[in-house]
Amino acid sequence: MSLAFDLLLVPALLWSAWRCLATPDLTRAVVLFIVFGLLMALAWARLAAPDIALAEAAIGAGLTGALLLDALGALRQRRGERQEGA
Amino acid sequence: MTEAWLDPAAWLILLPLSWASLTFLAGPGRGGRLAIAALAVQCALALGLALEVAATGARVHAVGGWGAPLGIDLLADGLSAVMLLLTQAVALPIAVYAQAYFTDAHHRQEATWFWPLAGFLIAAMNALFLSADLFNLYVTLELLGLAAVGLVALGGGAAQIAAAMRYLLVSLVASGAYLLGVALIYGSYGTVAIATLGPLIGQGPPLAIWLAAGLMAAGLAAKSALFPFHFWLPPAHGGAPAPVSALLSALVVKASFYLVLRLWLGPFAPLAQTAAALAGALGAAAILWGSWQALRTRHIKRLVAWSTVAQLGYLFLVFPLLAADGAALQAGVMQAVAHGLAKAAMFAAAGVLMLATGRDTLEGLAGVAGRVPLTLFAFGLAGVTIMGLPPSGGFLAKWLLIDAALVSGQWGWVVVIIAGGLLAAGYVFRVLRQAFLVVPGDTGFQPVPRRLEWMAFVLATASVLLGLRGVELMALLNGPGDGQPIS
Amino acid sequence: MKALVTIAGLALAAALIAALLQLPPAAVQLPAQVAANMAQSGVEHPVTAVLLNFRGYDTLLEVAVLLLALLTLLTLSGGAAPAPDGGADALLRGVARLALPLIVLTAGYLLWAGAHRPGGAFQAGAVLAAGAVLLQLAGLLPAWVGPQRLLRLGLVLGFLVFLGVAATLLGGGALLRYPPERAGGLILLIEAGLTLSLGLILAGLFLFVTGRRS
Amino acid sequence: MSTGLLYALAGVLLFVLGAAGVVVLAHLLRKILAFNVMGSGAFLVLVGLAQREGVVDPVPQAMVLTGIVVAVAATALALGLARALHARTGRTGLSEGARLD
Repeated sequence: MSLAFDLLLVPALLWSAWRCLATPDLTRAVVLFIVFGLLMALAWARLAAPDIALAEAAIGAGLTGALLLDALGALRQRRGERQEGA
Repeated sequence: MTEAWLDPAAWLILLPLSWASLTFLAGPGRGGRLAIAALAVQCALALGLALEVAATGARVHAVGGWGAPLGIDLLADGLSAVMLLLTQAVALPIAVYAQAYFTDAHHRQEATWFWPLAGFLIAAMNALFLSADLFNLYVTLELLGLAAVGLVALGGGAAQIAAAMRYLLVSLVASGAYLLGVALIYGSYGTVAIATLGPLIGQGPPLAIWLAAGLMAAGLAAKSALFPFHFWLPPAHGGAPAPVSALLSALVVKASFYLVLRLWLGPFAPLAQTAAALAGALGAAAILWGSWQALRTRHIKRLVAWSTVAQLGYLFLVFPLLAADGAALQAGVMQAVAHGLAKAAMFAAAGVLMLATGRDTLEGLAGVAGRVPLTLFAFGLAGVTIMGLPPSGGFLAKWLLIDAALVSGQWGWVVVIIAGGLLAAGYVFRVLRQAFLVVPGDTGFQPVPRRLEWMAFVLATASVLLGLRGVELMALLNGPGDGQPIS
Repeated sequence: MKALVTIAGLALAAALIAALLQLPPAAVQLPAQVAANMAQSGVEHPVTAVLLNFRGYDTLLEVAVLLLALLTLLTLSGGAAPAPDGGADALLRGVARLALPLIVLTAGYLLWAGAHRPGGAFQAGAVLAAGAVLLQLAGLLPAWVGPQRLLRLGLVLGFLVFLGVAATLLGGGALLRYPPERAGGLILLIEAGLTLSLGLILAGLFLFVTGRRS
Repeated sequence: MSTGLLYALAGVLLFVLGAAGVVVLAHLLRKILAFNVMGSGAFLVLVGLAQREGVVDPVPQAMVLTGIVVAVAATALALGLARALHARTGRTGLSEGARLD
């Protein structure tokens, strides 16, 4: 049973990572990255590492995901709408 | 043996961490005086540690009292003591320089968080030189890398941000490779303590260890800007504010070289011979390519930065010579120290020249010698070390390298070393010749704080005088009694 | 270039997989050593014992890494601060007011739980950070207008407490060498400081990325 | 094959994929994503390989916790730099600036 779960999770991890890097759409890439982070949290649970699973979900997927989504918005803005730097 | 609470090794880590956070607390642009005072204490601590190591040999500080492999050990031996001395000896004059530099109106806005960033940078290097645990070394590498990137970005211009970004990406991939190596080592042996690993690897390493060594060496070489991984260095070191360039070029790239050397001589010694020729060949390529680029560039600081690429090449020439002759280690360490002092002096001088002329190109230097003669003298003295002329520390280093190459019959390296010295003479004289041009009329040079000139001069003088006191420094590498340099 | 990277990557992956499949068992068994020393560590959860006692020095440097990232972000935003969002929605404000006690309670629980089971300062700090971000978005956090002295103190307090404990224990023979009978209390003290500071730093990483909401 | 070893092998593939991504991809945001995939791969190797005999090892687990925090710090810094670069030049990649001198 648990082996079957692993044999589903590992391909899902690899697939989400691959799609995250290969997809032409940036928004999709970031969403896939968050999915990847959540799958990683599951992998940590399977490796009997609940501390890492918690941290991965909160920091890896959560905080990093929020940072990425926010950056995505900023990088989409046209130059000039923001102040010019020195 | 001193009391534990006076252990200089522990304080060399605690002190910079403390002043880094206190200068942050003090606010943007503040805390320079605290940093300088603390660095003066650190100089004394490093000297004290070196004297202790010279007298009683390597010493271990078991953090947490557990001892390796459960806990993390700090190890202070001759090699760490020399690197710690170099770090504090460069950092103190550069801090004095930085305080004057960032008070100047042109650079005040760059000063914001210079002091806490510099504090973490120095703490990271001290921690790195003392750590005897591969994973702890990973954390110090990340601390060092992020501090260096932050300092490069300090200027805030587009070119500096781009250089910082490129530097960060290289640094992160390099630490990633290092970390995978650590993971393979932990998986293979169940420990990351260097002292415990040595004998285990000696019993015939599995394939995973070969891969780990390769990944770690490649990552560290990229962080040391070894050819062909040097591409990030000239924009990063050439574009940062002058005191930052000095710290990065003189010290930061040496930290990862130190770690290669430490691993090469220590746990990975059984594997080392296979890659020695490759390391030497890349070092030779770096010497020739870096010098050539320094001869071509139009910008003063780019020239000094390309010179760093070339001079780092000499460090990697050590590896093919190590097996044949123990003096190669001394040559490498002497080169690291001499280049550290001289390069800090050169960047300090370049900063003065740019302040005085208001330009960053070589053409702009015409006639500047009459206005900042002390700085030109300092640049020339540092150049003596870079070229490897007697009696400088650079001469001693290159002489020892040539000697080691001759003893082992490896003639090819001798040609490269001499060619590198001639090319170095070429780019140093490019700067001096331009500066001594006689220019009629008002050139509109800006006045420069005297303290900046003096610090460049102090560092340059130290790099030359080092040649006279080199024997003591090298004796430290051999330890008190035994001839075994590492632990 | 792409083809070269692909070939090199495949070769590296193949070599690594071959290496992993033929690896003999490890010579050193740290789990046994961790278990043998748990009684002296001051906590009951092995991961917390490694993180704050056996390898507490790593954690000390790791907090410095976080501070450093924040410092550089502050440099990039030119010391200028994110301006508070003037027209925060009343609903958001209400939700934030209601959620705040819950968030603090959760963080406190995670902090306390870390001694016995999964949890601890980093997870608690992440929860606090989420709370701080929420408050900022609701316009309830005037202190974020700039990294003023008090805020800076909050950011470094956890690190300074950690450093202070490390230095004080130097008198006992080594950095961070906790006397077993006081280890539990000292670790809780460090974790409490870290929870506060990590919450602020993690929130800062989010809010200070080049002038959010400007 | 044990659970640990299975995830370690997955970690190897993620690491190589991520490392190649950082080198090949042009957009800075993608490079940052790839760096995170690479880091996750190294973490999986660290814990998975250490636990390949089925014994839970808290030491690499604590190391990975440290590593995750370092990774998020690096990610925040990289995103800050990417945004600053974009705000100043409008660029989202480094390639246009690849000139060395």
